Amino acid sequence: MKKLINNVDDVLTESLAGFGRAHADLVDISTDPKLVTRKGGGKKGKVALISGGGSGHEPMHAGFVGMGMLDAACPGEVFTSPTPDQMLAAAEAVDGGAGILWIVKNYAGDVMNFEMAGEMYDGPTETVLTNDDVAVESSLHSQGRRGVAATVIVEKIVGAAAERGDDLAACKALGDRVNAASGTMGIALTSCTVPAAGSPTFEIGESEMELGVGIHGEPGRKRVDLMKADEIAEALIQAICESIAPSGDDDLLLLVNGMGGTPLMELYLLYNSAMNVAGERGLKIARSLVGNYCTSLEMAGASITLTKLDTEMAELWDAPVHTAALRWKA
Amino acid sequence: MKKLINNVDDVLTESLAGFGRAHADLVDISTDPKLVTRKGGGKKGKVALISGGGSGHEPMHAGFVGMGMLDAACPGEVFTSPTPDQMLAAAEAVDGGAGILWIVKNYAGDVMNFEMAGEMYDGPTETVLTNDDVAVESSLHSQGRRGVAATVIVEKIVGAAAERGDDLAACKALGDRVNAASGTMGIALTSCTVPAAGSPTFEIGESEMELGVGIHGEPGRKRVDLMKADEIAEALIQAICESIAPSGDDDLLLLVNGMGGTPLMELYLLYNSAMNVAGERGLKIARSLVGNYCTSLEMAGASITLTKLDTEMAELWDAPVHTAALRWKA
Amino acid sequence: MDEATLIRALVAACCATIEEHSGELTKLDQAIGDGDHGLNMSRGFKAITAEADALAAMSLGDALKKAGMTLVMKVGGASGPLYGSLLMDMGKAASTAPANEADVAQLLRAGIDAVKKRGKSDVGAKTMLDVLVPVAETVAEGGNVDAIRARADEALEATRDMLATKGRAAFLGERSIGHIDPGARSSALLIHAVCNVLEAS
Amino acid sequence: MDEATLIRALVAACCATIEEHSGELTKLDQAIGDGDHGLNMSRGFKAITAEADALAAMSLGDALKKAGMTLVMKVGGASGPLYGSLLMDMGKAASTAPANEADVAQLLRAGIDAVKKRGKSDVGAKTMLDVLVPVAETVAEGGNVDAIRARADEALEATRDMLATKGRAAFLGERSIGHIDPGARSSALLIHAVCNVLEAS
Ligand SMILES: Nc1ncnc2c1ncn2[C@@H]1O[C@H](COP(=O)(O)OP(=O)(O)O)[C@@H](O)[C@H]1O
Ligand SMILES: Nc1ncnc2c1ncn2[C@@H]1O[C@H](COP(=O)(O)OP(=O)(O)O)[C@@H](O)[C@H]1O
Ligand SMILES: [Mg+2]
Ligand SMILES: [Mg+2]
Ligand SMILES: [Mg+2]
Ligand SMILES: [Mg+2]
Repeated sequence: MKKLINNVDDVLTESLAGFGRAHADLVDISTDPKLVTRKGGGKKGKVALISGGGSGHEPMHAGFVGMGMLDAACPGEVFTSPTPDQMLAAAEAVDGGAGILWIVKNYAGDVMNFEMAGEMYDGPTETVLTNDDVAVESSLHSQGRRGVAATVIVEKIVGAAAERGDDLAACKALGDRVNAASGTMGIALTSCTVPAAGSPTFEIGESEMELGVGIHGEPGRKRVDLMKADEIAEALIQAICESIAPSGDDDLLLLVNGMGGTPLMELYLLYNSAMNVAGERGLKIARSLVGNYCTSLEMAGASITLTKLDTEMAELWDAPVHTAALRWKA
Repeated sequence: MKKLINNVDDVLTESLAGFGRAHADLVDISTDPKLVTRKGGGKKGKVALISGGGSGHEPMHAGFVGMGMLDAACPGEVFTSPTPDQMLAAAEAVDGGAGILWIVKNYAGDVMNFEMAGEMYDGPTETVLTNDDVAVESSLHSQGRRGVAATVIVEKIVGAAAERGDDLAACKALGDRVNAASGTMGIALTSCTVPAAGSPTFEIGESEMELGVGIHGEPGRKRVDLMKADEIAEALIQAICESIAPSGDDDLLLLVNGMGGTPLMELYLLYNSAMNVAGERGLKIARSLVGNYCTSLEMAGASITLTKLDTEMAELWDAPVHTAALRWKA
Repeated sequence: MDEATLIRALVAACCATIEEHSGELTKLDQAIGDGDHGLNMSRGFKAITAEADALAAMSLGDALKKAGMTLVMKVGGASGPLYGSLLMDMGKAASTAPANEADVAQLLRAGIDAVKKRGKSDVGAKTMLDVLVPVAETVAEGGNVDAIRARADEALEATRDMLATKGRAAFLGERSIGHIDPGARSSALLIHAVCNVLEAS
Repeated sequence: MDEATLIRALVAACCATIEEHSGELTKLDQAIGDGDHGLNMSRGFKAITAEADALAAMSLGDALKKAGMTLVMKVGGASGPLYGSLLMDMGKAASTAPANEADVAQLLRAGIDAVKKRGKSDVGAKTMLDVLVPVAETVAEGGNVDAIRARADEALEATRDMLATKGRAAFLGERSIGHIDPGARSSALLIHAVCNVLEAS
């Protein structure tokens, strides 16, 4: 295992400390329990947005704490849901009196831990559960679909709504709407290695790729021969369209997201392929984002997300944001 | 070779096209000759900053075209200097009548091609040659040191100076000053693969790393056993300090730069190590930047850069910038 | 064995087996999950070890509740809330120390109900429940420690051919078949450890 | 062979040898450079092939100048400006077609001077000059094609033990020793190709 680390046990603490020091103007951090909160704490009268999940998906979520997005992020161990004590401490730190909105990716562990935190927290809370990954048919099992890259879009759009003063119910409803309007599917060319595990999560041949991979290196739809970028874009967009069924009139947000080990050059190339596929299908790409936002450690690969934006969602997407990983008009 | 591409021959064109489409609000692109220019072309009366170099270092340089930074970027083939026709076309597209400043990394190919372009261009031009890589002792050979990640800092600071109206001589002098105040050294954990070559540029064992690697996978100081992040930070900062000799009074800019295949989690961890080392040495880190800015395709690894900022440089660093890869206060 | 000695022995045995098999649990979880089950369990049981003195000073019921809360707060993932709920609700049901097999069976049932509720799941989904539920049956039937251990092993092995419909393994669909479930394995390990302690006492 | 036929033959032979050895040049450049020399040369000579008709319609001098400019504009890297300057300045020196060995030697010298100037380098730095300069000497001494080819091969082999002080290989310091220089190899290939054409004509 080749990583820029000291000891396997300290990866998370040291990385978090580095994040806190690099962005001391934006966030405060705590290492016990592990927590990233917006500088200055809760904003009075504003719904507080708290997300979290296993680490290894950076910049998600800590990179999205700041003006116009999250109020706090709870980083779990690598690929492991955080614990309720983190969520409770986050809630106490950023509660502005208008309620807490948990933004949770749909994994059994995350759901249960946030659920326990919600039960323990003394104050109004709501949860937006993201489940945008169209790779796994929900009919196959009762766990439902996984939450992946569209979580970033939910956090941005709902973050802007909270910032302008929307109440808890409105934020929750908007988050559900954005999630329902989104579909994502990803592929992996290589595996990732959980530091503490020390060996790759899965084996994959030199001419294979995993179609529909999860953001923890979980298998997806199937193991296939390496595909060209154009074919990948076609396969992913096809699967997404089957789920969210966009029409030619919809304003779409296209996110081409890197898994961590794929360089920008390839992401822009895949974005170009995706734009071509969108064009052929008569889809209207109104907003775009290309980069590493919801990653899987050093895995090589990418995902494509499409979100059908209504006018309000588009406005909120465009609204100012100032976080470590997403910043505009501020 | 596992990459998100279609055909090896089209990598550059398609990636460039994707970049242009994703950032159509910021840049115009041309594919023959290959060129990225600031939206709207040259700004009358402003010194035009043009950089360029081999591709594979994204976001450098195209990602830095925009307000407060570059006016144009000339992307060469992967790891190959661009050609004079690109530079001439760039100059024609963005010349605002106040002269052209070429920002060139010190590689024989880049130097010669920009030199030929300068000789052919009909108008005042100056060149800032960056050579911040302290890995290779310049005494060993007459090529001088390589230009690496500090190029980003030169482009940002001189970009802000040009934006506020500094003339060609002032921009050139400032660029030289920033370069002289900077030192960088990097390490690699894995090799990169040039798409057209199809196989890794160098072989490296499971427990080895390359200390002082170049951004084209060129060897550096020596092949050593894998080091811990703390040891890496110490070794790199030691080498940089030997070159730029910062005092405890200097305001330093610390850039922890990823080589492309290393996830953000590790970069922040290395940043934390670097901050600890800086602290032990009594160095004052006044500004920080952590991320993938000057990469080497999908190579795993990182570099550390320190720049001694004077008051003017710090102000210009903080000035608004709006490019694809660096954006603040705009 | 008095209650304090028993609690100490249980803590020691459970923590030891988790520590010893942590690599194996991680490997199992790499095959059909995300490769952290060994680390999760080890983190949780190390935290329990750290509070062994405090636990030994409590009643069995309070010790179970406290240990459960520790798992909830330290483990994360799916196994944290699930094992945490198991112990916490066992503790709640153990207001008095269990006197016989029927008491133990009732405890276990209470804990298992909490797991089912928290995990919105039941037997047949290829999870820890596929070991815990059969074992509780054997306990209720008055089976001795040998019978309990045998039932746990059998039940564990039976998860191999199941299709996962809960937890991360569910995302694999058909591909989850052919591997035993990591949580079922950790449950079997814990049951063995508990049986060994009871046998020695 | 008239001038047009000669130009066509030279273009064909040079392009063919570069195409054939492009993989080898890349491998050599991977060892002590950045692994693109084969691609760079191949890109440049493909562009020259594409304009073979136009070149054949020109005088040798103009054809050299045009081919040189094509290399400058298409190759990039270090080899583009260097081979480009070599050909352009050979072309400038060839206002009239070379009549004898002395003319050819003088052409070569002009081109080599341009390379030295552009590259701020000279023999001994482990570059293409370490083949071009000795070859020019043999030409000036009136050596026949066999002698020229032999000298090129010898000179190429001699770059193996040199310490690079120019170009990317210079960054390797001592580690550049033990590998022949990619640019020296491409120069040797081109010289062989030219010799083969002259021999056949
Ligand atoms: N809904 C559920 N009900 C019961 N057990 C579950 C459920 N989801 C997961 N499990 C159990 O948890 C185990 C995985 O735990 P662990 O790997 O620690 O957490 P995670 O799946 O979050 O990474 C599975 O092997 C399974 O036995
Ligand atoms: N300053 C120089 N003078 C002469 N030849 C040089 C010089 N720099 C490089 N070369 C030649 O160029 C070759 C490398 O060319 P190439 O790989 O195409 O360009 P780059 O080094 O930019 O990648 C070297 O092997 C060497 O022969
Ligand atoms: Mg997990
Ligand atoms: Mg090159
Ligand atoms: Mg797991
Ligand atoms: Mg080269």
